[in-house]
Amino acid sequence: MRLFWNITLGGVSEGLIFASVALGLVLIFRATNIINFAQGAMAMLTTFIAFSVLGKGVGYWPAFVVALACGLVLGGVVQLVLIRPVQNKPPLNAVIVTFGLLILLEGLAGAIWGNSNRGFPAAFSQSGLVVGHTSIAFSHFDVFIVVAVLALVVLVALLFRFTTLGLRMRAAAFAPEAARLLGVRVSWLLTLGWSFAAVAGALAGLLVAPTSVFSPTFMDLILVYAFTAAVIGGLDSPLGAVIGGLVTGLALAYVGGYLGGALEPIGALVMLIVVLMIRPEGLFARPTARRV
Amino acid sequence: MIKLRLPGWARLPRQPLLRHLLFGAVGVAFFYVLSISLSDFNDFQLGEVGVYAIAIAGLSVLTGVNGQISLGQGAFLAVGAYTLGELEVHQSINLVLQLLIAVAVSALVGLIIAVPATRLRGPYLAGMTLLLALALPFLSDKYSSFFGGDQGLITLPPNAPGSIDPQRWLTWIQLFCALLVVVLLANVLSSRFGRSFRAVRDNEVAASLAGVHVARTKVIAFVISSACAGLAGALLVLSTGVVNTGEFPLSLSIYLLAGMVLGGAGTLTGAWWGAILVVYLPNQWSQSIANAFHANHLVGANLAVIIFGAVLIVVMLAAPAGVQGGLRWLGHRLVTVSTGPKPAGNISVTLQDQPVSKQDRDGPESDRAATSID
Amino acid sequence: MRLTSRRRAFGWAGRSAIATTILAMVAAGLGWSGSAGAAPTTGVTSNSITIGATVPLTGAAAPGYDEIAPAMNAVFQWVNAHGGVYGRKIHYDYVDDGYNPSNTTTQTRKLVLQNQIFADVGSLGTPTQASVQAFLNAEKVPQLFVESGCNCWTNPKYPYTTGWQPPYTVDGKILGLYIKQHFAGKKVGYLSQDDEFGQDVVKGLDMEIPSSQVVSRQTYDVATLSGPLTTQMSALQAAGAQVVVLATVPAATALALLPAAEIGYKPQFVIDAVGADPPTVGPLLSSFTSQGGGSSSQASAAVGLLDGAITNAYLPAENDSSNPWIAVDRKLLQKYAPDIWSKYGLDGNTEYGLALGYTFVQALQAAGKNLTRQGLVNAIARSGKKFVTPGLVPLSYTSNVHFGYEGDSVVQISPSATPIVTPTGSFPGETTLAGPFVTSPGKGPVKKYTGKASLPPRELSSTA
Amino acid sequence: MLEISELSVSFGAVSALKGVSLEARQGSITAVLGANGAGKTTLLRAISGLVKAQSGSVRFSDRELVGLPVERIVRAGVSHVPEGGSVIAEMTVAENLQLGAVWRYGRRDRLRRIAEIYEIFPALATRAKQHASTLSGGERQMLAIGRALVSRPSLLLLDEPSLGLAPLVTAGLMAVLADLSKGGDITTLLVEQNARSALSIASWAVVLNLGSVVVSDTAAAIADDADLRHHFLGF
Repeated sequence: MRLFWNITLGGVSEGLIFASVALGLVLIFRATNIINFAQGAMAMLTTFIAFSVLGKGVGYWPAFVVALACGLVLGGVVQLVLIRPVQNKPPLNAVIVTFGLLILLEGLAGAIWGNSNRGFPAAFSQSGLVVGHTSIAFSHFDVFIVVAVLALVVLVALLFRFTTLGLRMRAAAFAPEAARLLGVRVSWLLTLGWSFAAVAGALAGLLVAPTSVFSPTFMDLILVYAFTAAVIGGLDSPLGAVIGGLVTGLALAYVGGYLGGALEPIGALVMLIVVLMIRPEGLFARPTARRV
Repeated sequence: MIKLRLPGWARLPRQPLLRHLLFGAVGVAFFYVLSISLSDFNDFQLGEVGVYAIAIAGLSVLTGVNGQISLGQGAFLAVGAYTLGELEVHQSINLVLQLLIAVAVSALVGLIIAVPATRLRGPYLAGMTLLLALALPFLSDKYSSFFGGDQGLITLPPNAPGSIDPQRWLTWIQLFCALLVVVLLANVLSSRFGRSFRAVRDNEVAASLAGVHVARTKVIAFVISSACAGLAGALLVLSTGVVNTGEFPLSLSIYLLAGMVLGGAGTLTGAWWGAILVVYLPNQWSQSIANAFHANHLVGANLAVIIFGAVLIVVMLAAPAGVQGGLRWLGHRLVTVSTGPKPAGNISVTLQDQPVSKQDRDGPESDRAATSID
Repeated sequence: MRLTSRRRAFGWAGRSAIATTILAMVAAGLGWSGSAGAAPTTGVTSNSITIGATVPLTGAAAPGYDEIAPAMNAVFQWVNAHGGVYGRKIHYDYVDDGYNPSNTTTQTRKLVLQNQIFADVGSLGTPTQASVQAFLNAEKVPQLFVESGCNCWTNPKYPYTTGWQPPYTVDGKILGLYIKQHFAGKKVGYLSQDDEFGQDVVKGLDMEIPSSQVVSRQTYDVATLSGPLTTQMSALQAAGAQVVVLATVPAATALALLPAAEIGYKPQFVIDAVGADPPTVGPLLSSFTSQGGGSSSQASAAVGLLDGAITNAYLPAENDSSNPWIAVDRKLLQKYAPDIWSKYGLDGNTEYGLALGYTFVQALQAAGKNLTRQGLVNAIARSGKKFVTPGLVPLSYTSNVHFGYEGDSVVQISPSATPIVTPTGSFPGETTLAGPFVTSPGKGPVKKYTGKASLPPRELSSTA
Repeated sequence: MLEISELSVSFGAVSALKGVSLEARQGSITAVLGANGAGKTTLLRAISGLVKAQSGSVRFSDRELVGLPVERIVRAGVSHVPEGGSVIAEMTVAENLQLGAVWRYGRRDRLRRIAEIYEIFPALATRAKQHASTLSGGERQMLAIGRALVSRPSLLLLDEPSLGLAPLVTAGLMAVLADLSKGGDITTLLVEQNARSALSIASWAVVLNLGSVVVSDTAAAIADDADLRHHFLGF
């Protein structure tokens, strides 16, 4: 029983990690209808910047803030320089540009910081919480991950549901031309959407790095599973991203725990296919607009 | 796949068939001369270009012509490769038969995957195929005694007739298969199947109103694509000499997709450009440029990666229709005087969920070129 | 991605007679610059030898392993600065394959067919090198000192292929024997990488440890290694394993130790040498102890998780300054690979590269001045056992055995040992528990090695 | 007062508008008529800045609009309801309406304005919380027009509002438009294929053909010109 709970808790913390990256993907998809395959690489870059800042001897939290601020700038710059030119081109072009960016950023990080594996400090202790007299597979840092991811989801929900900025961002995403005719500064909002998503990504990087092995490629697999999570949840639903992340994390943990580690990706694939068979647009897909 | 294609063959107009065969024959002559004049290494790479051209041409039919974005082409290369590997280990049969079986098995796996996959909309299909490319090779890790584990299954190059160098013979086989596939695909695309593929891509509702069976059309495109990938995988491992999991990483699928788009999505000529880019850009050209900077080796290796990434981005920004689109644009500039429609470019694939009507108004679709191998 | 890189200092006396004789040949060759009259050999001229390798310099397998080839090159730079081997300077052309066998095939063909290398030396990885084994042998190009402990490097079909580090099964047998002897009756659990490396280590363990003692066998797949191995460690804990063997790469070692600490699971860890180098694993554990407000400089404290772990080693410990090989290693790196030295210092990976470099120079020496590919392969079979290298046991090359070291010592990572200091931090050193032992990867028994370790040749220690 | 003079637009080699000039009095409804491809839609898109004019000028309330970005033109009081209405199907009716006034009003004024719109189109009020995708064609058109009105525009550009609507619905819509212009604050440019109903509420009309103005006269005069009706208006 203890094994079951530890596997479950391990799956939950892994799932929230996926969710944190999936949220960024969802934000960008909502804002610009693009899947940002460089989302993980951008997070990697901001985390490396935080790593450099930490190395200068400033504390953890200043470095944390620096990473988020760099995300804000990075997201905006990427959108302005790379994404805007392909925004109204065939969607495959954006796919290739984001993959190109992924490759480019990993090369840059390798050239600047080296390809070596590192450890990255966690915001809080990673020793497990003690329940009764045993440590469980859920640490203080895992609690922080839960709080951070949930806070992010709530913020995103508030933004989209209750602010006019969110309203305009959605309009800019769903119907750019109609939005412009209503006085919405679409191009600026698309940039802002990428900035917000990159901040979410920077946060994800800071959450992932301590639980993983920190190197220029540390987000690659996370991105694949996060994309899986976003697809399961429904690509434009922030809540779906969290649920999708948890589902993915738990599925991987149970498959790995009871069937063997090598079957994890197959297990994830089977689960994804089953979910999409039942709900082709993910669990939390919104009522689909007519597509003509 | 063969069964599905035959009706199309029967109705082929004589004209395109003859034209495509003519192109094929010219291709055979061209590659023969090229191959015998190249050094051993360049000849080996020429064979690789042929192999990747097959995989990309298949992907181009699926993604460029039919509008389904697949990030999992590499998985089907693995299926074809392992099929050939198992045949080499357990049976000694003729190469042609081996290749046909590899094609059949990957088409079958493609069919199994296609049934759920083709129900999905753009980005959802992309997500599923991406995970497929990651997950499928793990079967060979899990069942390593059957699939050969890390050491993999050994494949032997086919016996060459007479005194021909076996390596060169293999290159010819690879190139011949590539030309054959391109001619076959060109015919498929100029048949009613090709028209259905494009109709479904442009507008599924309109296509179904026009009597196209949308689901079946998508499945057929998927199966054709995976069959091509299977053939490419089988031919690839003949030249690497071994089949193992590491040969089919996620990045292979990404490179194939990038090659397809950079070459010119939806065009069969573009598949050749794409194959050249996949073979030379990441490992050769980027490395050469990086070497010119005389960086130390660790930075130099990363510099090559940086250059590769930058080239992907720059080409996509500068020539959104890829190499083939760019060449065609140049051709139009040279030949016609500003009255013709704009060159190829719009690939209406539905990764983005935006209204299609806008696209329709903005630019003329010029996918007619896709039907020929000009 | 699964090479071993370790050592253990141990009685430094003799074998010096052979050592000096053979290594004197280096000196003899240093000033020698006449051209041999033999038929030209590909990649060899009167004053140069071009060799190549494919290694991961980028991508997920690059961390750590990208230090090996540059470290090896430091040895060649030293040789070149001292006149070369028989007057021939060594040009080492190592290229990136990103640990992808398709790239390896292409890059290896390029090296052989276009760059005209004489031999492929020190290429890394089992799947990568397995995919060019047939090609290199068909072209009769020596595939020397493959950086992998696969049993497949000894294969009569492939006479031009030679391994170097101990086969993983040998690692497993020696660790297994130690566990059988010192942890009798304790429950044992495994966590192994689900590939050749992990399976071979387990095979060796199982030859020694009674199966009734093994209570849990966990695996993970390196290609999907993205987060802590909580599931596996929880399962081992639930099975009550008191001794846990890790057949893991360094990243996976860290991702196993972290969740174990999280759930308060403290078995006796026994870690295969592949994933136990403290300077490599240590920094990965830093996240455990350094929390908000902490910084990466606390890395060293975190290595505590490694304290007491038992592992195996076939090269001297990096922390053993009294070992003459270690002193030579440091000087060589500092002078001939300054960028590597300043970034990584002497860690398990650079030490591995240097030792491999010494081995190749020895092989060139033994092949004589009329250098041919066949001659080089013959020379390794003929005199490989006598090569002077830092290994704790001698190389075991014969015409039938293409494994290098077939043995290692059992050591313990200990906070009380002299720390290993590198530019990335200070890490615990090790003390020897038992050994060194030798054994074959097959059924043979594990025997204690009673010979002496060799000393570096005087030329090397004085001129480096 | 809207003054358009010598406005030209071309797409590559194709000229869509060839020096179009027209004037519309403050508070009037001007019908823009013509066959498919005559350039009606392009005229509206050029006014609102969605397409760039090659030459010519559009002056509204003494401001030159040519060259301004769409968002600025909107802020000059121009509301453009494109063909099909382009309501945002993924949003609720209320959200669509909010969006129409976000640039102009704060929360309180916005809600008051929306309440006024609900008075004009009571059907929308009952569906406020529903997604726009659930609306009928006529309701969508009302929503689009309502959304354009929330910001109190002084120039309303309507592109084929009757497209695809049943005759009865069209008639209702035209009545609402006629009502709106009675206040005299809104100048309306009404592009219609359905010339008969457009002329029924317009005071002035222009007929376009192949990008040029064929005739420009009072609505009544054009409705009476049988020849013109036959050649260009199809009724």
